[in-house]
Amino acid sequence: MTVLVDRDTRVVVQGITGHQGTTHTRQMKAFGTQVVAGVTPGRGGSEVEGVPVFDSVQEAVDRTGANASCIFVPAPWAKDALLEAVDAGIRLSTVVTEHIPFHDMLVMYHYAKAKGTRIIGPNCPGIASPGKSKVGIIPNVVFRPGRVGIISRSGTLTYEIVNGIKEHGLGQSTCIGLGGDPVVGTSFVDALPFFENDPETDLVVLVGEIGGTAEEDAAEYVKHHFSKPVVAYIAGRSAPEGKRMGHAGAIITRGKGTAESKVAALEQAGARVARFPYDVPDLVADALAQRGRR
Amino acid sequence: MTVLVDRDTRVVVQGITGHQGTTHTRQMKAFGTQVVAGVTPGRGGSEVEGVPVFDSVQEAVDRTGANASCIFVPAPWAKDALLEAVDAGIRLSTVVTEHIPFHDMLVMYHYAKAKGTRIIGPNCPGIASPGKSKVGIIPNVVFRPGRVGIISRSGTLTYEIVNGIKEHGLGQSTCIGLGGDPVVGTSFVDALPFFENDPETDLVVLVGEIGGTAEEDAAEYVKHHFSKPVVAYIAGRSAPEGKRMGHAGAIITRGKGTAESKVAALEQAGARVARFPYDVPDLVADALAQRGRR
Amino acid sequence: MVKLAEWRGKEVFRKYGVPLPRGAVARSVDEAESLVRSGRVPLPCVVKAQVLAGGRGKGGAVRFASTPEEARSAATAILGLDFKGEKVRELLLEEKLAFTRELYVSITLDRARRLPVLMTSGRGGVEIESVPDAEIDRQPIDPFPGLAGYERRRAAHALGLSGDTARSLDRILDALWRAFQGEDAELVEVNPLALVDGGLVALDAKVIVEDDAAFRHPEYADIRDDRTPLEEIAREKEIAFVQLDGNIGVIANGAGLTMATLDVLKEFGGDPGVFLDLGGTDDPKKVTEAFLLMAQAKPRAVFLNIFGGVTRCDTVATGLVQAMGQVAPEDRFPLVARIRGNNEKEGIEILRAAGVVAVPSLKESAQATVAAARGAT
Amino acid sequence: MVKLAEWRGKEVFRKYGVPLPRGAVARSVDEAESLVRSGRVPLPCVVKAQVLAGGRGKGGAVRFASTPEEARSAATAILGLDFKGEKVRELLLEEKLAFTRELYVSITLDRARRLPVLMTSGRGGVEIESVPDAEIDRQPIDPFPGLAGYERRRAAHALGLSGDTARSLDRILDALWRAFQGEDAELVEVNPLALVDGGLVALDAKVIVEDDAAFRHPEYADIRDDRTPLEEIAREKEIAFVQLDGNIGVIANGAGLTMATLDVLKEFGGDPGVFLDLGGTDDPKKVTEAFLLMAQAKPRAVFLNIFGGVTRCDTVATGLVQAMGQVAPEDRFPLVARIRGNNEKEGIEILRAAGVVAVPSLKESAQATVAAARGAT
Repeated sequence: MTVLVDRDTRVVVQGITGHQGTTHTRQMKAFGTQVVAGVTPGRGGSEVEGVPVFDSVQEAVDRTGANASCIFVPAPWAKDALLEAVDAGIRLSTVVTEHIPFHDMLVMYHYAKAKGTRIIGPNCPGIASPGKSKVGIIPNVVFRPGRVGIISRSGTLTYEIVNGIKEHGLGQSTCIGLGGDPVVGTSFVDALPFFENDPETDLVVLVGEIGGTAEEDAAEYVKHHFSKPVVAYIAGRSAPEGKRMGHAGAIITRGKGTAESKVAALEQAGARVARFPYDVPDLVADALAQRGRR
Repeated sequence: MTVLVDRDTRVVVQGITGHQGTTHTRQMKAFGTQVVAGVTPGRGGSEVEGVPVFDSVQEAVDRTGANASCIFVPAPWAKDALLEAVDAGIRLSTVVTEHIPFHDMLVMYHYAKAKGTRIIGPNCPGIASPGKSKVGIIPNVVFRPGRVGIISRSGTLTYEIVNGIKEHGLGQSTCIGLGGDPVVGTSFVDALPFFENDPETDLVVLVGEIGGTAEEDAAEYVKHHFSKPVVAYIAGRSAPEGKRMGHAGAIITRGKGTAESKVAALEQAGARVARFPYDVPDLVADALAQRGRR
Repeated sequence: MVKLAEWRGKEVFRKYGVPLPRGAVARSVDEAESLVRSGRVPLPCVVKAQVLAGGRGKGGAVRFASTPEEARSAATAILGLDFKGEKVRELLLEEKLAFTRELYVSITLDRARRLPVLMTSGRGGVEIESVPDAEIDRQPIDPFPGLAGYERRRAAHALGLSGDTARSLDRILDALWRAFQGEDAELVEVNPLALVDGGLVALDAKVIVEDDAAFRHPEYADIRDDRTPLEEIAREKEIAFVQLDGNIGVIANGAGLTMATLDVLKEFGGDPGVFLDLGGTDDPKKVTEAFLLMAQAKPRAVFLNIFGGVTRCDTVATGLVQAMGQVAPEDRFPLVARIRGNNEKEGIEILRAAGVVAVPSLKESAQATVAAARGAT
Repeated sequence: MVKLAEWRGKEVFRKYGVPLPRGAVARSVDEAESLVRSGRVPLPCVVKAQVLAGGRGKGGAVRFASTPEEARSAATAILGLDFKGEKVRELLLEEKLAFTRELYVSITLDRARRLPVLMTSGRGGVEIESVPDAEIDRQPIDPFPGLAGYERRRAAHALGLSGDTARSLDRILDALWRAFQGEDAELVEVNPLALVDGGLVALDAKVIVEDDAAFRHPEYADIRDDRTPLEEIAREKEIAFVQLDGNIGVIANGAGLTMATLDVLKEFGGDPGVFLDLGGTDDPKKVTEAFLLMAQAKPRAVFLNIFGGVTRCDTVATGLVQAMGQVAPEDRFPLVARIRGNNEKEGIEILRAAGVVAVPSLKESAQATVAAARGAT
């Protein structure tokens, strides 16, 4: 395993019989992911996209050796779905579901952490490593195997940037979409060490946005513990205070969480910060060229 | 450290200004324990038995480097006292307090476990290692340094047996009183590995009683994982079903938890089971002699 | 361990939302009849003695009635009955429901795992002890985050329930979990949980709440448990006191030592009648109280077994001699004492001076006690 | 993010046991006067506008009264006031209490630690943002086991409270913690928590509950937040829609992409007026709804920025063209589209055929939008 997923990742899709669950099961399979099981209580015994459906995650694990899950279960039941995954011994769970109350997520996060399950998300596109595996919903078309790592709080903006990297003739090692909620299972600081230790990653792109201090914390980490070049982009420079900009976590509260603060911290930590999303690929190429020259 | 405590154990007494707290602070000091601090909220700045008193455990830890605590706080506040110790980074906490609701103890146990704090008790005499340290209330007079380990669910009965070992001319390495409650922080099975790995222990005495399956579980552990001789005594052969025999945990419920079952399991695991408490020292001496001959 | 009577257990169930048959409590025959006549309890109904012992059905403490007259005669037959040593003072009258299945559901403590455990079985309506282990589904419950939805679904699945019935079980299990925590319960048990036309209904309720959590539950302070009157007094005085079938009283300090003392007595032919654990106390008032309580149990002989660790044996002996003086002459009993530990010689001398047989050996003193109990016959 | 008005926040406080001044809500001048005359609100009293914006005191939205006549005239002055864009429709009248200290207490989320955090300060009565960090005590709260007693004691100690006042704070903090969890709150804040003769009293209440937990709280469904009317409609339709100060509407899919699009527009001199995130939807009905909502905001130009990952650009384009046809002629606006991803060429052709400026470059299309907005002036 390089960054969290590899060819041995065996995915169970929780909520596989819903529209999203079914669509992305197909997409994950097309990506090359081993989707080994689906779970929808009461639908055990059926099949979706050629994948066997079980009534419980435990059953799915026992019968198929699933070790990762992708959760599409609606918000009111998402906490329960995650607890079920944790108790069944799932090691990595991507929670795609949005609008999960953060009080639920606090329970999910601390329970999963205590039991050793890593959560990506919620309200996130998940993780993908081209040529290996995808647990989530990032479009297959934006990928091509390469050596650029991406960690992002955003969804479509990530696709846009990852796609830009591809169109620039480069490729990606692993891309993680952390999700746009105030409480996420995996933060920039949690994800960076995986890329630091990943021999297949030469450089990391951080895509941040307003709200919270995750980017400032990442800058602090980069400054002291990260040896690879970092390119960053922060969305929301024009956002006003006190308005949630689409993501539950994207809000400037009481003067905290502005784009300026994040950009300044990252630049101070030595990251190249793009002014526009379409500038990211050039900065990546430059940084890689410079690194190559050293 | 041999078994949980040693000369570097630095004890903070929680509830030091109460009668029990003060008495046993004096006794612990007389044993040779480094009692470095006491805590009673609102009484910070005073002194008890020459020990400085603080308002909070965190303060006691910061100022004195305490790493173990002994809790005498009354039952309604005992849970809080333990949480405070855990959050202040205390690694070992003996909870002497009795009558703590088991619902509280469930929270205490799982919280402490998650944070890496070991609880002995509640409703227990604690731990003592003669010549090293004592965190609890086992009378000093029963001890003399030696190579017999004792693990017991009982209080006074333990003193009696430990004293018998002394009067027989033998000595003790470490004695742990687990406590008589249904939910204990440290069980026989938790304690046995410490003695297995302790180079200063040649033999272990288990003192059990009716209720639960802790002795049966210990027997299972001894059978498969314990290489030293074991002598055991089980109290409560004459106890009827459905009556709590003094300890909250000492009750035969629905035919489960009888002395017969425990004696049989221990004998089957190769332990020498004493019929009377006063027979224990002879069995210990025999077992040690036999071991010496091998 | 405070066992709630069925009707009181059902009050708890109602509070947390467990479905129940319509019913009410009666404390007299007239009240029973009028509950039925007024329609508060629909007919046909069941009339149940509110006692704590099991086996009410076989024991004639549960009867059925189709008319107000029958309800009256059922109440007449049951009220005042001596059921396994307990006098019937209360009745629960409930509508009699037709059911197609009887399930078993409970939450209790799994001591070994240190976790609450949910137990379910399709074999309800009989004592759970008689159900083979393979037919009981057990799920440990992590108190954080509590009984999860998927665990409730699993229980429904194990019971072969689906659709509305599964959803009904889901709500019942959630309610029982909240009751288990909210009431500081040792046990919440529904046996049987019956499948009736409208869904699942708790036909019986067994709730045991924890003594040690009494400080959070003043509402249970008035409950008389299945303790003897002396045990009840001991409980109020916070003395660990258990009445047994024999005639020798045992006073010791520490539960383990007290139990071991009973065992030794029995081994030498004695018949222990009272277990009294002084605990860690050396407060002379407490010792006196305990001693007088023991006297009320009218033992033929009393065996005092003290190990003085931190406390001094002479102090304890002095307290005991004072207590002995307060026992009424007609209630006096032979006392054999075995005292070990701090200042044991001084303690033994004090006791001997007061006419007490005092020896340091547990074996000899046990034998002396058994002899004293026989001599007193 | 549902902000509760002060009186409603205080209802929450009352439910959990936070001490409050005696008071009541009035929706008319007569009602205000009669509350005082009837003694339900003791004199002297304070009359407060129930608006969500801060700075009421300085803004004349809080007045004092010592007689019923003064209460009436205070109510007359405040009711109907336009306070920072919000019309005053409700008043809270409360007894005026003399206090010796003003404290600050709140519980909110610490995103970085992923834990709730208790914040306390001895500098209450002013906006907490203006208090130096060193004068604020912060304690993270582990949701399991919850706010511990020793943490509450620590808070009292940090505030220099002792005795009865410390115990009063202890109960208030416990109540606030239960409110934070029980109401799915983002923030519970008491500022000031005043030290009066009888103890501590919450003079103000700020409670923000979480939108996403609405499924557990039907009781908050009727609350109108400080959203604009269009934002309110968008919320009901579950569309992420934010009104800003400018005149260019932005429709994009995904919050990050939408924000980035605003940023790019601004960079090229544009002035974004609406943020509309289509999200992951490709449901034509949803797209139409969103489009018509945008039309109601009367933008001078709209920039559509779509990245088609899983969804196909031609499908989205077809949906958009249909939606355009439903906008009333007087509400029409110049539309610039930038479409990338699956089937982008087909999508661009469909849009161009409908008269939309469609380019694949974000830069060029942003510039075109800014020009269109200027042209439309």
